[in-house]
Amino acid sequence: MHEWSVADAVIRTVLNWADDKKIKVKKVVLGVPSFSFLDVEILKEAFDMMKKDSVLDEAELEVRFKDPKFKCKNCGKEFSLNDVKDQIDSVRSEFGEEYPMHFMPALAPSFIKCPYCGSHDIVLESQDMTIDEIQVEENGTVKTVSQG
Amino acid sequence: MHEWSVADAVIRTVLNWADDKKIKVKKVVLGVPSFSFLDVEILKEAFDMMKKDSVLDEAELEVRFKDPKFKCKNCGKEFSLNDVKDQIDSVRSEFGEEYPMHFMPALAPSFIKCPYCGSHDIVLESQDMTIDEIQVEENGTVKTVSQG
Amino acid sequence: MEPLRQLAKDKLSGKRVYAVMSAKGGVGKSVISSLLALTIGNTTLIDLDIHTMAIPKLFGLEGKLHEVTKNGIEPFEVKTTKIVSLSGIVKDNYVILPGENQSSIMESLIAYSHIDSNTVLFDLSPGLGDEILVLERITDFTPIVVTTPSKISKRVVDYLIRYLRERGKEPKILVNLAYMDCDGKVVKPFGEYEGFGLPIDPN
Amino acid sequence: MEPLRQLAKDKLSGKRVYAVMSAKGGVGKSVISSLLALTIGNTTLIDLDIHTMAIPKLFGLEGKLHEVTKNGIEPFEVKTTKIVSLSGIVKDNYVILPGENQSSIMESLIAYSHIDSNTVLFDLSPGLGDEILVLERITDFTPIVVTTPSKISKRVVDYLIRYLRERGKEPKILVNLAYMDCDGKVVKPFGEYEGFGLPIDPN
Ligand SMILES: Nc1ncnc2c1ncn2[C@@H]1O[C@H](COP(=O)(O)OP(=O)(O)O)[C@@H](O)[C@H]1O
Ligand SMILES: Nc1ncnc2c1ncn2[C@@H]1O[C@H](COP(=O)(O)OP(=O)(O)O)[C@@H](O)[C@H]1O
Ligand SMILES: [Mg+2]
Ligand SMILES: [Mg+2]
Ligand SMILES: [Mg+2]
Ligand SMILES: [Mg+2]
Ligand code: NI
Ligand code: NI
Ligand SMILES: [Zn+2]
Ligand SMILES: [Zn+2]
Repeated sequence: MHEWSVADAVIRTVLNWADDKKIKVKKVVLGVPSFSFLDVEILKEAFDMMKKDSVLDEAELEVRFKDPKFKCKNCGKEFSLNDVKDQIDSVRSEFGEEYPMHFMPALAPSFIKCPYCGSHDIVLESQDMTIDEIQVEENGTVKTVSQG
Repeated sequence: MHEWSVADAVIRTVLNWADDKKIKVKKVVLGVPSFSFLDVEILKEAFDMMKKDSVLDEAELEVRFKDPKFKCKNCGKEFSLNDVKDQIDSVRSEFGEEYPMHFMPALAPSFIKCPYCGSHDIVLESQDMTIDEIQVEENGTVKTVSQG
Repeated sequence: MEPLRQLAKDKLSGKRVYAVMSAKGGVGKSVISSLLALTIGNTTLIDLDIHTMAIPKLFGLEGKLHEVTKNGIEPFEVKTTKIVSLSGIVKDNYVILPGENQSSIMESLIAYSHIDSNTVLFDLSPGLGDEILVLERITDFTPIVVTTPSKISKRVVDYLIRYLRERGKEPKILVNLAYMDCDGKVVKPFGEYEGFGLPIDPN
Repeated sequence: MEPLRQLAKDKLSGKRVYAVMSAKGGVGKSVISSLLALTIGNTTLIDLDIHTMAIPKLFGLEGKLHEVTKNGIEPFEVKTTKIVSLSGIVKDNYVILPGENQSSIMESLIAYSHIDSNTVLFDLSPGLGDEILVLERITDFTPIVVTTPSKISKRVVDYLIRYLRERGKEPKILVNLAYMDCDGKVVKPFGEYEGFGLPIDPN
């Protein structure tokens, strides 16, 4: 159900950015860390419900999953999501759908240990949810605005 | 005088990296944030004194200054070192040579305010001291090892 | 363009926001923020101390997980006080994190909470870091600064007071653990103070 | 390849290292680390609480700047205790920082200090964050965990104890603010405890 909050955040952010520009938003591309396991169908459903009567009225939401790279600051080794799959599965099993990293991917260091030295001193690339792209129609032309 | 500690750090790090490799180090390139105002002459003098009788015996130290980019997390604006020059000069004036950011560039947010909104909520790119390059001679050939 | 920041801002927009703060630990911030929330009534109390997570412990809510609805994280309700804490997300796990992850978690906790009271009260962790910087970039809050009478606490808390004044905020200051009743005799184990002080009260 | 990390590691190599810790603030870590340093003797006491910087305040060294020599940051000397604190770098300025800057400052303080005693004692900030993670990647330390008898403190400190045990470290636990002498009567304002407890002592 957290997906509703994510849709809300996306819409509010794009509305705030659109402000009083004379545009129609055609597409929003959202980047999410794959291990948040957001349910894309619920997310799109929520987005479609909440976007009504706004500059996002005709907008499509595209969700792109990002696999993070992990680096251990204790031993220096790098690893991928696949190397900690068992650990993540274990946490999901304990908590169910609304598991901690579903809400807050940045909590990963508290729940994941380095597969080499066991430390929690882990840095992730791409742990944040990002709006990576907005496509707008302005004066009959569709153009892409990239974001970080 | 802090430059002696910096030279010590560089030498120990390269020695640790060299370990028991059969090499001769010819050059070490050190990146430092420009606003740390390290004295390059003292730094080189200390390096030359402390490198003796090691694989760094013949090594040269090159120092490259990095101008950081600043970004305010409060208002979102970006700015350069030049935009906060007066603030930095004021701190140097208060403390003298061994001013806080000489030791710890990462202290900058405590002493610098965003020129647009006055917030201390500032992120810096390139605030760390880095060994950017090592040139080694191995089996009569000189090659460059790049670091992060 | 930051979705969580935007959502957090919107959630707090138009609310009366207070932050119970100190640069010093163990002065009674969590106890006082809990008492204030209960006293004010119809308040959402958000526990921003992401390592200590004391608020649910004070209310006997340990081990409980927050329910999540379309409206977000549903607070625990105690009388007219609505409580949100990271412990309702992580259960009884410890939260150990590098510094760079702190602000995202604080922003997320605010952004995703279901806030439908007109008053919001934050219980902050000690220190002068992201807890203050995050709050400042999201909302205009009224600071309530807690200290004890000890010289150490006063000097440390002075850092925060100076910072707040520089940012144009005049804090309300509370002195806690001010004195104790030793069989009718007033004892001040942590030092002298001026103004109104809250007693050391085992109850 | 991290120069500061390497230098910090080398500075602590072969030393007997203790860390006075707690996940909870205001339990007496700074007071106890100061007393321990004075008691042990010939000890370097490094104040890793970069926001509070309480140690110089406890020793009457406020406002003093560290001298810097070819050997690095020269500690303040009190009897046979050598004290290093960020306040000796920033003077009476507050230190407000985003979380991502914390670890660099902690590593720098250790790396650049002139450490010539065989025993090093760290006074840590509250929380479960960089203070512990930084120390762990630099040195093998003996943890001394401080709590008060209160239920809140015990539960919060339990996070740290669990974490340390998971990392293969068995902490020594000290109970502070355990009781108070009220005209010959023992009063326990913060709760019951087991084992040895340090009193609330205004002296
Ligand atoms: N007025 C008081 N009387 C007695 N005990 C108190 C009082 N205020 C706080 N305490 C106790 O002191 C400790 C620290 O309080 P807490 O609210 O957790 O401080 P902080 O949030 O500032 O770290 C807790 O054990 C708490 O129960
Ligand atoms: N045993 C004690 N008796 C009386 N006061 C104490 C005692 N231990 C600590 N204090 C006081 O309690 C407060 C918190 O102590 P401090 O050492 O700063 O805790 P921490 O470092 O854990 O935050 C300080 O004001 C200190 O003077
Ligand atoms: Mg608290
Ligand atoms: Mg902090
Ligand atoms: Mg302390
Ligand atoms: Mg911390
Ligand atoms: Ni969900
Ligand atoms: Ni210098
Ligand atoms: Zn590792
Ligand atoms: Zn700004």
